[in-house]
Amino acid sequence: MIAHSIFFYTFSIIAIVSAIMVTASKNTVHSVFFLILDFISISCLFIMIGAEFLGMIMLIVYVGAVAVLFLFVVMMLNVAQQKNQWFASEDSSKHIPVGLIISTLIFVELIIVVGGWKYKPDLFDINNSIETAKVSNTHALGQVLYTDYIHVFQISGMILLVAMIGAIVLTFRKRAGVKTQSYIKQISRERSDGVSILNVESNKGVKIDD
Amino acid sequence: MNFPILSSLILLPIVGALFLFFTKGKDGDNLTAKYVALFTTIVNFLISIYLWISFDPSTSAFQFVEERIWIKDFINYKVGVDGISILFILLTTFITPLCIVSVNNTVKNRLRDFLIAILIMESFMIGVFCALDLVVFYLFFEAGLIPMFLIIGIWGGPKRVYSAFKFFLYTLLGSVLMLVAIISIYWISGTTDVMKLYELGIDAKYQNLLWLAFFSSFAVKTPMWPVHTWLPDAHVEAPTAGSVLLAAILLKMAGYGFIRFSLGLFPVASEVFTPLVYTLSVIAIIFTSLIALMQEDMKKLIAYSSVAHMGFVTLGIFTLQQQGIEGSIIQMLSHGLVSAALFLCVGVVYDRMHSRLIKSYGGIVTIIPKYSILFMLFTLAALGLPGTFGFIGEFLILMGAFKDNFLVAVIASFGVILGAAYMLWLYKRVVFGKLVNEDLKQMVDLNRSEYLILTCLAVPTLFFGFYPEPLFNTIEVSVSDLINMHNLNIAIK
Amino acid sequence: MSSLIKELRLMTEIGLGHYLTLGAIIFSIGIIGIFLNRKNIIVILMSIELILLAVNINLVSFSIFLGDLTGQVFTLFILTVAAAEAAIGLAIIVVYYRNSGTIRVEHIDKLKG
Amino acid sequence: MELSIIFLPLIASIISGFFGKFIGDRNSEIVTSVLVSISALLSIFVLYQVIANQYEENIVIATWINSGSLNVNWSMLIDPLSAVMLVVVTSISSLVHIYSIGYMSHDPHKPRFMAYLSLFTFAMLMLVTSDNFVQLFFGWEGVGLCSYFLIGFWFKKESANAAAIKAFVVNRVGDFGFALGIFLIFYLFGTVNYSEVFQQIPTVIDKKLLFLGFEIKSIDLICLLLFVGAMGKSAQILLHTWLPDAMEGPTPVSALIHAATMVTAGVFLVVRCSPIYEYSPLILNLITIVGMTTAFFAATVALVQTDIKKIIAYSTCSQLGYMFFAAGVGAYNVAMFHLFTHAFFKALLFLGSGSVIHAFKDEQDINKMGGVWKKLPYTYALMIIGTLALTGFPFLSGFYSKDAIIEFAYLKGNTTGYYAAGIGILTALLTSIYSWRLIFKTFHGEYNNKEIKIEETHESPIVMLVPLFILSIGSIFAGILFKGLFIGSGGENYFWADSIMFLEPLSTDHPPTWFLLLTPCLVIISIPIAYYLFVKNKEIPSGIVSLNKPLYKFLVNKWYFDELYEVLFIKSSKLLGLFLWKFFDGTIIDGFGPDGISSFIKKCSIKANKFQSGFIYQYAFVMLVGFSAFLTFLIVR
Amino acid sequence: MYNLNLVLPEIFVSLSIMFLLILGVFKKNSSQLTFNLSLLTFLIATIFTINETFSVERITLFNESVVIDHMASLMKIITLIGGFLVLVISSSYLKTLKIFKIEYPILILSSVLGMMIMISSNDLMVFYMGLELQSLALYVLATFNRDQLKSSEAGLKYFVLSALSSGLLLYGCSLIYGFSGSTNFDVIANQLDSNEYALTFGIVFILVGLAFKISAVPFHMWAPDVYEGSPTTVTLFFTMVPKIAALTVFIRFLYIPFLNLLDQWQMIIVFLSIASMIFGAIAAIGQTNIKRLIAYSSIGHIGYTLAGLATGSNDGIQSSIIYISIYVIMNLALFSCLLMLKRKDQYYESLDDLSGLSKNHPLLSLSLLIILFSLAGIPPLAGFFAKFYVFKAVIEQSMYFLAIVGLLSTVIAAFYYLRIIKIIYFDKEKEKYDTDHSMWLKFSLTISTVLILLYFIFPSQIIELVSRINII
Repeated sequence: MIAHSIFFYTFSIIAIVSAIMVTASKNTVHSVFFLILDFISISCLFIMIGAEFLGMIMLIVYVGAVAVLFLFVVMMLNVAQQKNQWFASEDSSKHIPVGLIISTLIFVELIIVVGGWKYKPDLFDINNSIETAKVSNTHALGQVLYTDYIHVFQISGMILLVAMIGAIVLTFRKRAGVKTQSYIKQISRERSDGVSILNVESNKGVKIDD
Repeated sequence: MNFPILSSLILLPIVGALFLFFTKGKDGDNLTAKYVALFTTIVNFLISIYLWISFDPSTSAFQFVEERIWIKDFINYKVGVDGISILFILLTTFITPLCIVSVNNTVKNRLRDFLIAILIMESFMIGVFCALDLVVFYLFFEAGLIPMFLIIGIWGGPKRVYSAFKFFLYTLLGSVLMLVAIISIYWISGTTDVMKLYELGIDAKYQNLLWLAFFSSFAVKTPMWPVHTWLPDAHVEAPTAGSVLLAAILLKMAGYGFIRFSLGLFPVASEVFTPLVYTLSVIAIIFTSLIALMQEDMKKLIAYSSVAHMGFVTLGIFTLQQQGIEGSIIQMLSHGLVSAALFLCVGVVYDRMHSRLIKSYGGIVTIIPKYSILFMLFTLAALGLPGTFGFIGEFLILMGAFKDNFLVAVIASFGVILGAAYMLWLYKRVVFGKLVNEDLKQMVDLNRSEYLILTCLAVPTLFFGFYPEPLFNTIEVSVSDLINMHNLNIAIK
Repeated sequence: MSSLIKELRLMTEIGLGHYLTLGAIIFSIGIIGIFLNRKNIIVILMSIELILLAVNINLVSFSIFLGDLTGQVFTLFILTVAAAEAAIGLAIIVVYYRNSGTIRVEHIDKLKG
Repeated sequence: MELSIIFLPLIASIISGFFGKFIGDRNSEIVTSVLVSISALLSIFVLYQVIANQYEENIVIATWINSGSLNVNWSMLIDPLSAVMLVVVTSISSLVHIYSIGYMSHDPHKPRFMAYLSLFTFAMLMLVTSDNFVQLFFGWEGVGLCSYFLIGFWFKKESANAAAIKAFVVNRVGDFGFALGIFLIFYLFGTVNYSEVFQQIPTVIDKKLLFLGFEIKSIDLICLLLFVGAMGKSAQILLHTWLPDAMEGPTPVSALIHAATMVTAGVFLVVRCSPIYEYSPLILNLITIVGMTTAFFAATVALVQTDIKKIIAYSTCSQLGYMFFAAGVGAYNVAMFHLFTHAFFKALLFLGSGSVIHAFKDEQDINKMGGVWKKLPYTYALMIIGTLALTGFPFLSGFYSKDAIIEFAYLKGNTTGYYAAGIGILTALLTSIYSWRLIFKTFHGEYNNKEIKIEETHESPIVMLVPLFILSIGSIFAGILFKGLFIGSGGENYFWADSIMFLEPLSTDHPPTWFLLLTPCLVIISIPIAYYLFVKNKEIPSGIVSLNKPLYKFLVNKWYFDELYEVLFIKSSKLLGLFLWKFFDGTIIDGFGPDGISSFIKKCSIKANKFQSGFIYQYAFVMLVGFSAFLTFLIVR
Repeated sequence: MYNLNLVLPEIFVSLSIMFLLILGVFKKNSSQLTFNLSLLTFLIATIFTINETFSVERITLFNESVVIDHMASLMKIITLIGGFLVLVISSSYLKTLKIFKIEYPILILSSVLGMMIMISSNDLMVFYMGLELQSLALYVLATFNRDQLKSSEAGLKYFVLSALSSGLLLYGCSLIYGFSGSTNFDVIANQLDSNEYALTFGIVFILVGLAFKISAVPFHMWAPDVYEGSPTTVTLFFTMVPKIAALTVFIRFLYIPFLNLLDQWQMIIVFLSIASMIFGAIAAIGQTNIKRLIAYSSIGHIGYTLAGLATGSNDGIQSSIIYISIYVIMNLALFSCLLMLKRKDQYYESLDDLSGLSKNHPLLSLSLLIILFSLAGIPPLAGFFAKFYVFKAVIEQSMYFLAIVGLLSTVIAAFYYLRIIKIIYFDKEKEKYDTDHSMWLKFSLTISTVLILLYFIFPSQIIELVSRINII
């Protein structure tokens, strides 16, 4: 159990420090990296506590997709080097101390609340119990995900669909002047489109429009 | 009795308004519009005359009662009249046609819209006076703000926006508390039906707060001192017909409300707050009379005098004496006629000279003698000369007040002296004196319609001054029963 | 695994409280990151991710300590949504950047009053 | 028939007022004069009936106000008191109507004038024939109104308008008291009918009222309030200021309204209410004091005035004072008698002075007259008669009535009585002096007018002289003829019957002979003195004037009443009005009320909009502040 | 196993979304077709809802995580009709702005789908998923006019703040889950222990999220900016539809699991309500942009809706629902007017552009007059009755302070409504606007105005409809 404590403290300290660094580091790219570090350490904690599937998914989804997306956008918009100005502008720095007080307040209150948690046996639902399931975490999740939570699962599908539509409708644009090949156009081109026959009187020449 | 005569009184002007609205003629086609409006209102007047004739003055019960389910299990649309309200309905239907006749002199643009506004206004006003359900009453009471706001705002003078806003917001502010009170009454008594509430009564412990809430609304509308400041502004800026409606009828809603609701529903609280009303009324009478003395604008002067006259009304109502309350009703009717006439008189000269300042007139008696005579008559009625309508109300109010409280009556009587001073001074400065302003010589005397309107107002002013018996006949039983009921309620407590 | 839970319960050295505290800390950092940030809007997005992470910590640890799978299922869906949200959010940022040429937090104030 | 007395003038007024334009000036003059004259004849007939047959009647015409227990009727009460007043009013009125035909011949608004006069007559008749206080009040205000119209008849004159308003408003002050008196009567007795009120008087004698923190006997209060009304109408001191100013009106008006009839309404009221006053010795004393003070005050002021009409006006004021103190000492019948005689000679004087003014083409300053007695022989003679009657020259009408007043005051036997008698005699002397001053300055001495040549002054037309003549007959014989009837001792055929009540019969003693002779002697002696002072040796008055400059100024400025009132009431109320308007309404009520609130809300709105800064982090911050506030709220709770 | 016909509308809408997407992508220039088909989808979904669920008393599905009851049916119908109306009057606007794309109806449909899920949810998880579905669609819609800085800024702000609020909401969900052991509303209700801070905290966290959605003060900050920046039809959508769903969840969330904690959350709702009413009224006074003004006005109106919710009584809930329904109608009318302010392919949305409108467009001005007075709550218009019911419920619970503050704030609010009327009626006229509006626009304006105007004739019907909702 000491190992458990050691792991917990190590990962949580890494998580907290990197969380602070996410907001505090001067370079946005660094922030993204710290975010990744954060996710990794938390997923380690998840795995350690027994939620292996979620820990892995977290690594895949967050580190593999989300964080990379962040990194991509940061690079693309070229905003990495913007300076971090904690106390730069005078007029807006007024609420920083207040802000710190308030977040401390929220934090303290959360701790008070969280400290009040106690195990209540009656909360323990036999049917959903991990103990009786006798299966791995992943299996257990899989069993409920497509049965009890099928409707939620479908909704999440819709959410992803909407996210996709949204991302496309916002960022996709047809560029003018980009030369692309259109075989339909090529095939369906008729003679009359390209050639026209004019009667030219002699010595008059011909005036070509356009 | 089966014919819904009150509802038709309420609806007829709206029908007329709709007719006007949907038959938008050409722009020049104003005359037809006016005739339509006039026809509607005159028919309404005739109906109300019929109502008065078939009214039975020997009972204080509500008559011509109509009841319809409106919001299920909650509010019923209920209207009816008793001796108190019927006269106000008559006043409304009498004044409105006169307003309509008067408009062609005052309203230049968008006459049709103006007529529509006035017609809608009329139907709301009639609704106020015959509503027998608190919510229905509130509905009509508040709805009247809309057309009046537009009348002041669209057709008003240079400061019309300020005045219209002040009018609207002031009165709205006053009446929201009344809404709270009405809903509270519903939860306390389980109904908002006035007739049922009269029977049930309201628990004495709630009465004070409820009374105050109603008071806040009526005090603004009356207007009582110190919430009177919207009135001069509104009057000054409103077009003549608007001022007439405002002074003649709108202010009376509050007086009517005091009698019907404050006295009728909250007898105990009325007793408690009588000193407050007395104080405010007396202050209103004296202060505004003094202020009126110093006015330079004719309409403002008359507006301030209205405040003073309404001070008498509130004073009279809360004397809780037969004379006081009857006097208040009579005073409201007479003020309805007289102030309307005075505003029309100001309107007449304003139309010609486009100035309301007293100092721009003087010495017009030889130029427009007919006008001067009629103006004089109304001035005298306004200052309460015996033999005019104005006297009876004031006299009875003071008599009632004297029975109840010497001091108040004595101080209020000072208002009568001041009233004479400011009205006569006004008249002198406008009509008499040397003709200084040369432009005044171009003035023409009353034209036919003006003459007609002012005569129509003058006749009842004089007639009821000498022979108010028909009015007393109508209100007597209702008022005495009201007082009896009141005293009974007090006795029980 | 059940023995692990029982042991955890017995030891109470590293209990649910620890995990919840960790969640609370990360949550608070996320909040601070949102309104103390002067850098660019992407960092705010990352702070939001931190908040979601804190929620996930809470849910997973509750789930484990209650022995109830719902929390983990919930976490799973939150992950999905977070990914979708990040995608849309970044898309919006890109659009905004195209229009204004900046994503500095302090410059985003065309709409106000 | 009785009703036609009242309504003929009204009809006349309506015809002349509304149809004057159609029937022409001349016709409207004729119509009004004829109708009012008929009314006068009828009222003389009624008076005869009353004298001969003790005719009394109370005719109810219609209901007027019927509110709860308050029942007021339009009605006509004929009893000796009202019969006498009827005669006075209608006869003087008809004479003035006739006189006006001549006097107003150059005026463009003749029908209007005649209409006002007739209307006034109507209102005055309503006043005197009322059987209740409210109708009395109607007439009371009605005559005030007509007075207002007639004073302001020449509406182009600024001063006339001001005087008219002043008259009305000052009268309103009196009416204010009167009205309160009526309220109190109604409050105590539950009715406003004379007969019913008078019957109940004994029941409330001891009733006391708490008024403004003082405990007052209710009877005293009623009397006081009614007397305030009477003071206003009859121009007693404190409320007298309107009467001299009222001389801005045409002279016939002054004769009718401000000498013979309307101003005596106050006396009439006190006499009419004798059943009440009899129970209030306190107020009777007050009336005596006010009356004699007025008499004295007005006489002193009249001494130094230069406007012919104002002198007579102050004289009227003074004579009204006499009437009041007659009533105050309880001799109501004497007061009525003086009222009766005074109506004749004062009307005569006014109309005579009108004739003079007419001759001088509207000049009223006696310093600009003089020496025209030959040019205006009739006027001169008639004026002399009037003056003699006024001053109480033996055996003319004034002699009987005035001396009777002084006698009764003396006979009253208490301090007030003696004091009043003393002042009465002194005032009689002063009256004589100023009256003769008027005559001498106007008709004797040198001709002083520089604008009009003496040749241009002319005697008035016959239509003006006839009324004067009739009045002079009245002035001479009214006293001697009616003395027995009016102030004769009681007996079975006592004329006044129930209309005047005496708690204890008037003493029938006679004062000592020296006392009886004192007044006439003073009056007679004063004639040569006045002649000497104002015709022969004019330096003496001016010498006296220069010696007593402050006193003179005090008198010329009418004891500074006008100035005092100007500062005390008019200016202060205007200032107060301005203050209340601009500062109170404008700055305080509107400033803290609607305008203040709306500008406050507008400021808030600007703040709120600034608060919406557009920065995302601030938005988030606000959300979190709200959120943490909720959390803290729940924790702390 | 499941009564799937009860969720037929949702299933139908999801399938339609996919079908329309495919159709739109593969068929060129099919914007109009997609558009019309989406309208049809709305109608059919409405019919399904009425047919399948309207008579259902209360049935739960999917392990009790979805509930079908009267409230759900009614609110779904309102939402669907709202979506339909928004869509129907959008087309000409979108065409004018040249953003008439197939994605627009699809996104609207998706967001409505999300709302329907929210409305039916009986489980925190389902609720969250529905919320996110509608939010994601709304983010995109707000940014829909993507080449405009304002629109993209609106989207950005909405996104960031909304994400923050859903973060808070989720944290609340986690707390509630942790301390009650379930995410199901009914289960939570049974597990309730009022002494536990964590649950009340959870309520606060979730309330923050919901208050954000309905833009109640102090979580309203996004609303003015987003309303101003988004395309007008999207703003209309924002003011109308999401609020209905959020309100339903509000009701369900507060009254099913947490009714026993009434005294804990009541004060918060009262505060939200009062702050919204006052702030909405005051801040709107200084506005010059109509859309921004509407944003503040909608904040104020939400305050009144919350006042009904704060009562903790069935009457209160019903009054809130009536309020929001009438508010939706008024908003529709108002925006229809706003969409008529078009001149030469440009839309005008500043208050000054209304100046003197009554001279050239009397009918439009009259409708605006009626709408604005109704919004101000002046009788006898529908807006008055909305307020009347709310205050009736509030006073029933003797919450006089709330009632009086609320009514006083209506006076303040009346000021800025009057100001608009003043501009329309009292000021100098400007150039004429186009009058060739689409039939649908005219139709929706007429219908909604007439409803507002004549509501007072038949006030009982809507009450009867709503009185079937008995949550407590």
